[in-house]
Formats: sequence, C-alpha cells, structure tokens
Amino acid sequence: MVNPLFQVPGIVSGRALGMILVIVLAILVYYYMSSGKKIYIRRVPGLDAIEEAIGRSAEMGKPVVCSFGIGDFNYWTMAGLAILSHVATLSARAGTRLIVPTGGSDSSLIVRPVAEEIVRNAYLLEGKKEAFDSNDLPFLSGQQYAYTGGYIGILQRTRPASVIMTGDHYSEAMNIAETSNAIGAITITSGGYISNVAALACASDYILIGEEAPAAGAYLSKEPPLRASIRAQDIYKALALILIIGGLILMTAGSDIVVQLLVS
Amino acid sequence: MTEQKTEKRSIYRMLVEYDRRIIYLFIFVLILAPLMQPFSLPIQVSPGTMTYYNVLNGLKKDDVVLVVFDTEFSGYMEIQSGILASIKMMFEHEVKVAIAVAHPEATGIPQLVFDQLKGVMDQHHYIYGQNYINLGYIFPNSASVASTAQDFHSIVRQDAYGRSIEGTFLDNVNTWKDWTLISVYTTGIQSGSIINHYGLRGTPIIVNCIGVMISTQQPYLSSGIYKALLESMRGGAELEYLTSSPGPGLTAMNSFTLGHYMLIIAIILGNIGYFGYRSEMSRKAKEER
Amino acid sequence: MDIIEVSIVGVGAFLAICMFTTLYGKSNPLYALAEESYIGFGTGLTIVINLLFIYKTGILGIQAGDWLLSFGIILGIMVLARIVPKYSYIARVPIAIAIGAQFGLALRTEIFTGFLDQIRSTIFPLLTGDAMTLLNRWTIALSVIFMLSFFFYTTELKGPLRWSARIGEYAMYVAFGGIFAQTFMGRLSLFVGFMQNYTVPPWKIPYLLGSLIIVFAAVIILDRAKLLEKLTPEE
Amino acid sequence: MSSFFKSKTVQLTIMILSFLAVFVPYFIDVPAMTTFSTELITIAAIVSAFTLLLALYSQFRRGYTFIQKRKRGWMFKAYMMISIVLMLVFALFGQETGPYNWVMYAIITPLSSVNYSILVFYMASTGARAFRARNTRALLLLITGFIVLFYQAPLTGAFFPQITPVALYFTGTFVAAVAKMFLISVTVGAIVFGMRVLMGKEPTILGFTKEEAS
Repeated sequence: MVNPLFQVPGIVSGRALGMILVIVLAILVYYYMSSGKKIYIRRVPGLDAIEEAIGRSAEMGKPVVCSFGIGDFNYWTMAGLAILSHVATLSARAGTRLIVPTGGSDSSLIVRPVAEEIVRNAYLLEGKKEAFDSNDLPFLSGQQYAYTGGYIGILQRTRPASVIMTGDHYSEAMNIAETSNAIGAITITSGGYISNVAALACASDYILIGEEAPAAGAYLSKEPPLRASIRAQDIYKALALILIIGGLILMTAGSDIVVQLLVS
Repeated sequence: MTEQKTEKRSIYRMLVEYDRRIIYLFIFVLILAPLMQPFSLPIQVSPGTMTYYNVLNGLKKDDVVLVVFDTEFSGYMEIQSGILASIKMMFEHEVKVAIAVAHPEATGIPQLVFDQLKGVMDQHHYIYGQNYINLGYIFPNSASVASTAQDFHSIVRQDAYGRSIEGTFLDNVNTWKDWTLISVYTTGIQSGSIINHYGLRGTPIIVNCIGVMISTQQPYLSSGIYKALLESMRGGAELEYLTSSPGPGLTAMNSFTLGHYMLIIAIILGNIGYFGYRSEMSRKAKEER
Repeated sequence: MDIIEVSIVGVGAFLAICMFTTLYGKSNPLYALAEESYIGFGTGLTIVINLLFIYKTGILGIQAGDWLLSFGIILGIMVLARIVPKYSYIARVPIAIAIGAQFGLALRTEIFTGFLDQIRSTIFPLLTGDAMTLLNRWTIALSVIFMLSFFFYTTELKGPLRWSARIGEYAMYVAFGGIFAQTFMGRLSLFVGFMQNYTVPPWKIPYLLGSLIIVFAAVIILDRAKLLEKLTPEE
Repeated sequence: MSSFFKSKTVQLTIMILSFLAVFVPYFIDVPAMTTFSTELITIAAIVSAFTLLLALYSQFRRGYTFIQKRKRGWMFKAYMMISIVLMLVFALFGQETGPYNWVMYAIITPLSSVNYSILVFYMASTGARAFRARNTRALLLLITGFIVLFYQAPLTGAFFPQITPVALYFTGTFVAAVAKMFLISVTVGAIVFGMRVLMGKEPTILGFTKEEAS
C-alpha cells in the first residue's frame, strides 16, 4: 500500500482528497450556474441524425416514435426529456405524428406528466396546438416487460419511419431496437450503461454513446444549470486526463507521487 | 413489393434477408440437444478463474466469510455452478459462512445450496449457528448495506427463519473489519453498495458475476477492490473443473460451445451474403446502364 | 419425486414456454397469461419481502430499544400519503430525507470508487516489464486518454483534440465488439441455465418438450384461425 | 401546517440536512455523528421499503380501471390482482414450505429466468445482422466481437489455445479501458446531478411542479 501524500487533521486518513474534490466540484457547479454566462456546448453529431430521421419520416408520411426511458428522474432521464422536447418541436414543425411510449417501471410514473407537458408545449410553440393528441403518449404499464411488449406492438402496428430511444433504458432496449430494425425504421438510440451501449451500437443505425446524450440535452436546453453541469464535468474529466498523463510520465520516470496524492 | 416476390432470390440475398425466427429455432435446438444427450468436450481454465480459486484456497479454518446472493433467480440459473463450487470450497476449508440475500427472488437460494451440499456439510460437521447461518433478505437497498458495514447488529437482529442471531458466531462480527472475505454472487443489484461500503474500506471481496456485467466489473478488479472475478457460467465450469467436482457448469459447456459457434457461423454467412449481394447489385446496376 | 415437485416442473415449464412465444413475433393470450402471472405473483413477493424487512428492522429494532427507528415507521406511513393526490405533499418530507440520505451515501463514496481509484489504477510504469505487459499497459493508457477526449463538450473538437477523439471513438468500437460478445455469453448462460433446470434430471424432459409442442402449436393454430388478437388483452 | 410541507425551502433544507448527516461523518470521525448517520441510513432504508407499497396501490388502481371499463382481456388483469392477494395470503402460512414456496419455484423463478434469457435470441439475430463489415466502425466491432466470441466457446481453447492471449488482450485492454472511462465520466455526471438536486435546480424530483417551484 502506498502512503498518502498529505493528511488533513481531523479528517479520516485516505479520505481528504475525495472530500476536497466533492467540495470543489460543488463550488464549480455553483459558480457556473450563477455566473450567468452562456456556456458553449458543442453540437454532437447525433442531433443531425435525429433531424435527418424526422425529415425522412415526414417525407414518407410515417410517424416518429420517441421514448425517454423507464427510469425515475435521474441523470439519463433528464437528458432523454431534453431530447424528447427537441424531437417534439421538429415533429410538430414537419407535421409528422409523434408517438411517445411511457411507463415501464413504477418509479417512472412521476416522469410521465412532465413528458406530456413537454410535448404539448412543443406543439403549442410551433402553433400546432390542434395536432397534439395525448393518446399518442400511451401508458404501457408500470412493468418493464409489459412496457416492452406494448412498445413492440406499437412499432409493428404503426410502422414508424424512425425510432428515437433515449434516456434510461435497460435490457428492454435490445428487444425494441431489434424490432425497430426489423420493420425498417431508422433506429437512433442512446445508452448509459456499457453493455447496453455495446449491444445498441450493433443494433442501431446511430447511437449517442454515454455522455453524448446529456451533452446533447444540454445543447438543446435553454436552462443554464444543465450547461453549467456539463462545463463542471468537463473540467473534472480534464483533471482526470491530466492526472493520468502526469501520473504515467512520473511513474515511468520512477516517482509514484501522483499515486500518493490520489490515496490522500 | 409483389415484383420482388416473383423474382427468384439469389443465395446471397437469402443470406442477408431471412426470417429471424430461423435463428431463434437454431438456438433452441442447439442448446437443448446437448443437454438432453450429454457428451464431453475438453475445456481450458482461464487465468481469472485461477486467481479466484487461489483466493478461496487461501482461506483458513474459522475464517468468517459473508456470502451475498445479490441476484434474481434468473441470475442463479446462470451462476449456480460458481456458487456451488465456491461454497463447497469454503465448507471444505471449514470456514464460518453467513449468507445474506439482496433480492426477494434470491431468498430461496440458500436452502437450495444447503440441500445440494449436504454431503460436504455433514462430512465437515457443519452446525447451524456455529458454523453457518442464513440471514435472509437483509440488503434491500444501499442504505441497509451501509448500516451493516458500520454496525452490523444495529440492523440485523434475526436470521431468515426469525430466530435471534445472538449466541451465534456473528457475535464477533460488528463492522466491515470483522469479515475475512465477502463472496458476492451478483446480477448487479447491490454490488455497487457492497463496493462502496465494504470494498472501499478494505474488506476483501471476490465476485462471481453474470456475463452481462463482466465489462462493468473489470474496473473494480483492476483497481484492486475485487481480489478476483469469476466470469459467468463459464468461470463456474472452470472452477468445477479445478476442484474436480463436476456439476451444472461442466454439463452445460457443450450447449455453450454450440451456441457460440452458431453465432459465429451466422456472422460468417451474413458477411458472405452481404458482400455477395452487394456485388450482385452493383453488377446489375452496370448492366442496366 | 412427488406430486409437488412434478407440479413445480410442469407448471414452470408451461408458463416459461408461454413467455417464449413472444419470439413468434405476435402478441398472444398465452404470453399474456405468463406475463400477468409474473407481474401478479412478483408484485406479491416484493410486497411480502418488504413488509418483512420493515418488521425485522423497524418493529424489532424499536422493541430492542432503538426508539429512533420509530421515525422510520412514521415517515414511511407519511410516504403513503401519495395515494391521495390532495395530501400527496405530506410525502415530500420523508422523500426529501430519503433522497438526501441516498445522495449522501452516493456522493461520499463514488468519488473514490468511480474517480480516484480508476485514475490510480491507470497509472503504471510504461517502460518496465515484459513485452506483453508493456503492450497491455500502453494500450490501456492510450485508450483511456483517447476515449476521454471524445467526451469533452464545452470546447470545440479542433486540431489534435479532434484526432484524439476520433481515435478514441474507434477504440470504443473495438471495445464494443468484445463487450457484445461478453454480453452474448451472459444471456446464453442464462438460457442454458434455464434449460438445464428443465432437463436435469431427465424425468423433467417430457414436461419441457410437451409444453414446447403444445404451446407453440396452440399459438400457430390461433394465428391461422386469426384469433390471436381477439384473445389478447389491450394495452 | 400544509404550507410547511408545500414550501420548497423547507423541503430543500430537510434534504440538505439529511445529506450532510450522512455525508460528513464519513470524512470527519466523530463517534456520535457516525452513530446518528447509521441510524438515519436505517430510517431511509425503512422509508424506501414503504415506497414499494405505493407500487401495490398503483397496480390495483390500474387493474381496477381496466376491469371497470371491461377492456378486452380484462380477465387477465383480474387474475393478476388475485395473484397479488394470493401471494400475500400464502406468506402467512410460512415461507419455507407450503404454497408460497410452490409459487416461488413454479412461477416466479422460471418466468424471471425467461425474462432475461430471451435476450439471447435478440442478441444472436442482432449479431448476425450487425457484424457485417459495412464501414470502419462495423469492421472494428466485427473483428473483436468475432475473436472474443470464438475464444469464449469453451471448446476453442482445447484445439486452438493461441486465441486465448489475443482475446484476453482485447478484453483486458480496450474493454477495460472503455469501462474505466465510462465509470469516470458517469461518476462525475452523477455527482454533479446530485448537486443540482441539492441546490434545488431539479424540483420535479421532490414532487414539485414547475409552477410551484418557481
């Protein structure tokens, strides 16, 4: 075991750096949130794929299916909802029917009304109030596999030209992506956990890998807290990168000072 | 659409566009057949399994091990070979075993394990309460895992059968420090909290996980939180092979091999079809011009 | 083998095969039967187990003199106020406590397991060791660096960062192939394990094969007779 | 009283206090605080167990509407509701034997297994379709996927052991690296998300609507 580089009196040994990092991160998030600056976020290529897919649906006169996952309000669901809002706007503008399957777990029940609000708003802002139909957000039970069955049923009956599946999806995602592919729809997915991402990378036409979905959500969202979060996350990723590269160089040169720092 | 149907389909095209249900049928048959008519094919032990074996082999008499069934019942089907072979090794080393459950569906597993290992347990004079105990569903959420790591008896007072745990070997267990080893069999329900509340503080952990989780568990292995990782049913079969106690794992290995080879052949045929069909189409396009 | 064991195998095999009929590609009443059985009994099980947990940890704890735990019971009952929309706000206090504690647990540990430990385990000497070790280390180090650079969003991907991100993306696809294979192995193991449960010992085989033939034949016949949809529940 | 519960500030304060009570003792070793944090964590565990009773209610409510409207296949929902009740009744007769145990092994365990194992079929058909060398990305997927699949078949190691180091190279490096990278970025993301909640920027989580929050 490596000895820690420093100790802070009163703090449990080996936990000082972790505590400092959490506190600094909190300060960073707060700073960027309250600074009022509009933070630059790069457009991820997945968004072009989404626009293209909706365009194609409009040309073919077929519906778009877009889901935001089956989780409660978590990191991935938030990203899914931001993307759903974008999809709804584009669909309303193009005059394409949008179907949003909801449900899938009991914890997702509280997300449903928010999603409905988002879609309704998007239609309203595009001046297509009359085109909004709340029946197009079917509730497919609070059970994962009943939801999956219902989702697949919708795909088979309505034959959409594009399926956009974002947010917090689990093993049912494979199931849905396979069906979506079988009916010839453009399949765009996002994945948060890694074995799902790998399987979806195979099953979909385009995939937003991991953090790409929250970043896309923040890019589309007007709300500063989301952008501030992405900024703070980037700084910590950069920190990780610096520590890794620095650590590798120093370690190769024979000094384990970075490792000592990390266990402090 | 109708034109396409009347047109004769080339072999390449058939390899690209086929009814998915054909693949489904093949899997069913190829898995089921070897299970109904077992035959033996050789296997090779991977280095990861070897490490896992060595950790278990290093256990000494009266070490205290916490076994966690962190799995739905479906997960048990996949890793039962690993569970049986590992716990058999623990019993053979005469360690004290406490079993905890982290999913409602797993509450039936401890009894299944005891039934199947009855022979070894009798041979090594295992007495309930003195040498082993079934704590039942004590890990419904991460908070409960955290509590047990800080003060075990504050949250666990009874075993699975509603009897007080006072007077058992658990009297000597109070915090995370008091376990020699935690052996987790997991589909990933509470494994994260076990890492956070036990592993991080320094309790040695070994894990037998389902195949889907292997990639997500790798980082914990490489960062040293896990002492060893047994991969899915394949690892279990290898462990059975190492301990020379053939069980469900080894008998399943033929189905396993055939299932993999089927997919490999499907991939090869798919590629032949894809390239064949593509060159066919481009040839046709040229001719039409 | 007694009647109970036989009934467990018989009913289990039948319901399981009913669930497999979803592979046929059309929703059908037998699938619905299996599904509702799972939902019903599964929910029942979850409730039973959680009530037991509340009893064993809460009630017994209070009896043992840990009176603070009675707050757990009171707050738990407050959660139930969610059922009545008018009073659902009462549930906010216990939920605020639970969420706060949950984030406390997560934030205090994840920074170590998910961040510091992962960085630490990526730091190793790059020039000592045998050829295979070196190859492995260089690959891991470079992959992590390139892949991480793919995930920067608040700067433009220009110059070296663009190349690094591109290589990172390709490295990820290399990894995805391997992960796909591992995941396939996992699902395959599950299926093999399941099948094994109904083929060993051999007296179980007739129940499995019998269910297989009866259920699939029923679905195909119903499909031909165009009765599938009529008998399947609406969503 | 109801204004107390409805106030966003009050809820946020409670949440932050609960957060600090759990967070701080992990870093600063004060025995009394540690004891309290353990107690609080246990309370949170009990509260979480109660939330599952809400699931019971929502199942029943949905089932009831379904039946009331006499939707097609309402008998299935009735059956589902009866089975929930049955399970609760069975539990009264003990869990190691009797009907509870029977349901566990005859219904829940096989169906739980099928639920997940059915994915092998979808994965096989995806693999067969997606692993085609259409472009660079697909080619890369194909190469490693093929090698690792080939290695994983237990028989392969017996007649072609040379594959083992190659496959282990891919899983031990690229796969390990991507898992590590994912973990790092998702951890930071999740922590920042937690902070956003604690700072009151995600009011929907506490059950506040947008209007109430602003």
